[in-house]
Amino acid sequence: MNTEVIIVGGGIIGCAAAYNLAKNGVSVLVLEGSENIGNGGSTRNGGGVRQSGRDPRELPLVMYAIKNIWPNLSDMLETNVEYYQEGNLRLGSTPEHQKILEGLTARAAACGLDVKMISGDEARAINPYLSDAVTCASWCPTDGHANPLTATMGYYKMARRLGAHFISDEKVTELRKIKGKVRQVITASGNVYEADTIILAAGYESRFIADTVGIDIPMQPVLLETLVTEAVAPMFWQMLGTAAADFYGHQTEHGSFVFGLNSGLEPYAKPGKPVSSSIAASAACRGIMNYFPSLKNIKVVRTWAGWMDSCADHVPVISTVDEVPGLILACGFTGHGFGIAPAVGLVLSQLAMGQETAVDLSALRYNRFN
Amino acid sequence: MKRYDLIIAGAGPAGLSAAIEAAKCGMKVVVYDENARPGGQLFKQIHKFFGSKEHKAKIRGFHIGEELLAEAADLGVEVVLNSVVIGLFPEKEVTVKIDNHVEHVKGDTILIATGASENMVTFPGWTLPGVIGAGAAQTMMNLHGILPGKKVLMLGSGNVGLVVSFQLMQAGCEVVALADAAPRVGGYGVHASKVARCGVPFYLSHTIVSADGCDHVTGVTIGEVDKNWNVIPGTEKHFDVDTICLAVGLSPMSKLCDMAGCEMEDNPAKAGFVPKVDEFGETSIPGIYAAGDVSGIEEASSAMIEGRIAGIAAAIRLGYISEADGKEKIAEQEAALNGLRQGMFAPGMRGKMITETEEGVSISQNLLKHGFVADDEIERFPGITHSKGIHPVIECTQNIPCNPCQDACPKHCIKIGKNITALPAVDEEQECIGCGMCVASCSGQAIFLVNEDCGDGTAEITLPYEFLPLPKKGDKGVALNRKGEQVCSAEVADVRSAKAFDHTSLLTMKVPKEYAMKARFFRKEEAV
Amino acid sequence: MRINEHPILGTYEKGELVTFTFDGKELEGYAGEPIAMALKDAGVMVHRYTKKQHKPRGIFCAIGRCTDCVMVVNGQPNVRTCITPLEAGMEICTQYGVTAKQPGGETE
Amino acid sequence: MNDRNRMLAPFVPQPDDDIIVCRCEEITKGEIRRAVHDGMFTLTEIRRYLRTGMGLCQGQTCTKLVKGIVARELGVRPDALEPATGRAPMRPIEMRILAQDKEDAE
Repeated sequence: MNTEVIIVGGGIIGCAAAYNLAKNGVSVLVLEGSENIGNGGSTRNGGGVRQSGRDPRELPLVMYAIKNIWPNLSDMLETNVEYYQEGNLRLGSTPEHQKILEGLTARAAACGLDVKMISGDEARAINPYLSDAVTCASWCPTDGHANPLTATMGYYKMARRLGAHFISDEKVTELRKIKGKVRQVITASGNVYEADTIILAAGYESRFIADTVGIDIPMQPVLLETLVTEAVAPMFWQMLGTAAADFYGHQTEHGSFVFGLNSGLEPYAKPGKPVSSSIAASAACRGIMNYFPSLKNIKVVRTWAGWMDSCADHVPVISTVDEVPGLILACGFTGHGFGIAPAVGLVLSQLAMGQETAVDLSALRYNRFN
Repeated sequence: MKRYDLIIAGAGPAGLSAAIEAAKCGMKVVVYDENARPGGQLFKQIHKFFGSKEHKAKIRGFHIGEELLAEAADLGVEVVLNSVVIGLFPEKEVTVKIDNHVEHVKGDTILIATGASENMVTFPGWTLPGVIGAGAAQTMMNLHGILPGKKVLMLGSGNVGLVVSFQLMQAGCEVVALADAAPRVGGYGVHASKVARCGVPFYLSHTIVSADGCDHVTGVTIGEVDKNWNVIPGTEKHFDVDTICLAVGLSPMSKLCDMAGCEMEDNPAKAGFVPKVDEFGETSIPGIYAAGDVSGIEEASSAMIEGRIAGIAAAIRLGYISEADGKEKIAEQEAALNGLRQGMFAPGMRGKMITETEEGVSISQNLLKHGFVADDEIERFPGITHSKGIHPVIECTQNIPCNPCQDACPKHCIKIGKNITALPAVDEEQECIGCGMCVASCSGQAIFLVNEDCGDGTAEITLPYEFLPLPKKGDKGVALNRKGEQVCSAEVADVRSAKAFDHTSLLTMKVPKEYAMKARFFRKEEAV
Repeated sequence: MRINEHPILGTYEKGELVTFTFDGKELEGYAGEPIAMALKDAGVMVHRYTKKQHKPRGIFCAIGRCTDCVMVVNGQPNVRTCITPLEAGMEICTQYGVTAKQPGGETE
Repeated sequence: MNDRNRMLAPFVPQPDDDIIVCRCEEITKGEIRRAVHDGMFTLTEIRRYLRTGMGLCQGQTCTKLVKGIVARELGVRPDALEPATGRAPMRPIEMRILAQDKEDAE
């Protein structure tokens, strides 16, 4: 099979890139190693579309996405991605938290972001369900959240409709250079696919695939855990986070709450199939109830876990590779790939088409670790 | 963290049986169950079970549950009710919700015995209040004493549909019809017959077209289906009902196995998504076992034996019993299990069309199509004889693993032999004393005592009777035939109840003698 | 309707007779029995109306699995009435979507 | 390998497309069939796209029904489709209870 672009990895990054390429009439093939499209972090995250708290190097991507893509994404994908731009509250209850939040706020404001420190009372004015434990918060009114499941599947649906070819259960094991240019993609089932350009967006697996053409991206798998509750009547629409980073999340349009968890033990999870820990949800519930006592009777219906590709410096690699012409890397998203995915999909298509990218990607080059 | 030798999820027949065997070997065992009462579905089973003595045959399901529970308690098994196993994590860590907190416990071995959940079918109106699962009907009437409805249509002719139809009538509901899309009755013929003779019409090859009603069910329309399961226009029939009961099969409730990481398979022979287990019930994860319906839908009797085997296997694993002794015990259980897995309804026979019994007698086609054996078919079965005077008439026409009638007769009139699935035969050489033990012992209510000619132009028929109000001697009414049609007038000649009969009364009715082999049920009728 | 005497089970063990309210109406039931049973005895068929299509739902599985019978109990939505024991003085309300408020009145 | 662009029989509306299949989330048969034609070839994808089996009961009733519909639409046997992974908690559980998980909770 011969196409112009092969995308390795059918997560939201791969699907969004495929969508943008297909829309421009580029023939594209997406190879997904697992059975399901969007099987990794794409569908296992808290759904944040945040600018606040982001590393300045990836901030331009999310600002671009929030300004130009997220507001129209539901129409574009003919899928309700449940995007709500109702602000982000990052909560704190101790002087240490205040210090952390002030640092984050100062750095983001320096990048031109509309974010500020507010008092506990101001936070409670924005979200009346907050407890008195909250003494400080950072507030970014242009942040928001969306539904990672429908956004991922929506990109997939529209890319497919526009002619992008998808094959799942087709695990890529090797890339091969032909006459100095990466050209072939070889899979575990023995199939060989060829393309002019290959985008590697396979999460942590990307590390082993890139290795076959002599490239290493320093990242490691870290477990991500999430819980979701029953649906209740709408309470608030802000995205939430904490200075201690013990939980983050929001109430969805459906009425359920989605919270990302952090028990601190995630980096030590055993390799293999991602498995929820027996204590993370309980720990998160204590943290959530401390700030939101009125959620104490809400029922948790499901927890799930996934691997994220945690990069050495916590921002992704989105880059062409000088010494491997034809290869484009898109990995190491470190658990914050969702909010920037629409912009990443766009710039990846631009890289593949040899166009100037909508956002400057020089800080996300692959060779920054050298 | 608290640690047990064996943690069992589910205090049903499999879980309790495993607990008993493990505890007998000296293991420290805890059983968690989310219900307020232990026993799983056994506590809703008020009918007598099939099998032989070692399978607890002719004992009612809920009594079996009580016996298992008492035995487990005597052996020091900790049974924790109202406790929900919410997760099974690596290192055999279990999280359990108990009261208002969550406990973390570990087991050196784990048994998952979470049972099954009911399948459902869709049709217009299937979400209306009044459309319920057959299990829901059982829960309401047999656990809580609440009538599920006044007029009920049952969908499903498997054993659950048949047994629950009978239970609905025992509780005081009217079962207006029993429908099934399949062309043949799926459950035991004897269960079908006891429902049919009460006057419930069977509609095979029929499915529900719609449930009618605005806020709740007020009626149901069924229709005949063609080979492609499409309703044939013009065959629709309407019934005024307030309840539609769905009994369309069970699926293993195996989520916990899947979460634990056990290797799973979708196995139609086991009725769904089940963990792969070896002959001891051990899953792909060493030390994690599964037994009962969770590893493949079968009868409660089989679940109990599977549980015992898993319990013994866990004891071998942890060195509480030597491998040699344990294997010997397991071999005994396997023999008992093989006994149950025989006959026309054995797991391996699913979907097979059977035309003859093991004895070479043609199967009653009327039984499969209409739920009762036709008059011209009944004579060919070995349980039917025409001796002078009182004698048993055994209308047991399919090979099922059950033999209490053979043991019940003090005069050895009834012969099944070593092969537990053989059709019972009446030995005319032996004299029947009319004690009725066979009638009360038959879990299928398929045995009658008949005196075909009392000398005065009448015949006397003694039948099992499990309804209230219990008719009294001298009550006049009508006799119903196997189809449930009124065939003649009848008078109650005797009603016997005894502890040994276990709530099955023996009702003797007098009918004109030409109805001796036709009349099979009595209904008291108010004089018109 | 209750079964007073059952041919096999005899009579049923019940807790104390208590009163509770259903949508403000006072009803009686036995303490400890599932809320759904007391409601069924009182002839209540509809436990809730669904969120999208506003369709009625009631008891379906009766063992806490299907969650169709959920209602607002003492202010808490989504309570599985088929497995939640009845207590004296409970306030039980028909659930509309996920609240006890009927749609059409004030907006949610 | 599972080619997502293989030809399916064309989508033909059926008279019972408006029947509810997932009772909790009120997802209809027609929506499920449409989703298959939109590329959702696995039960997990259907779930993520439509929310089938993601309501309060977590798919206890509809899993088998959805499986049957998707299998028919794809022209495969139902047992060829993997069900969604079992996840804790097995039953809905209040945050305040889940939060009480210390060994000395009492």
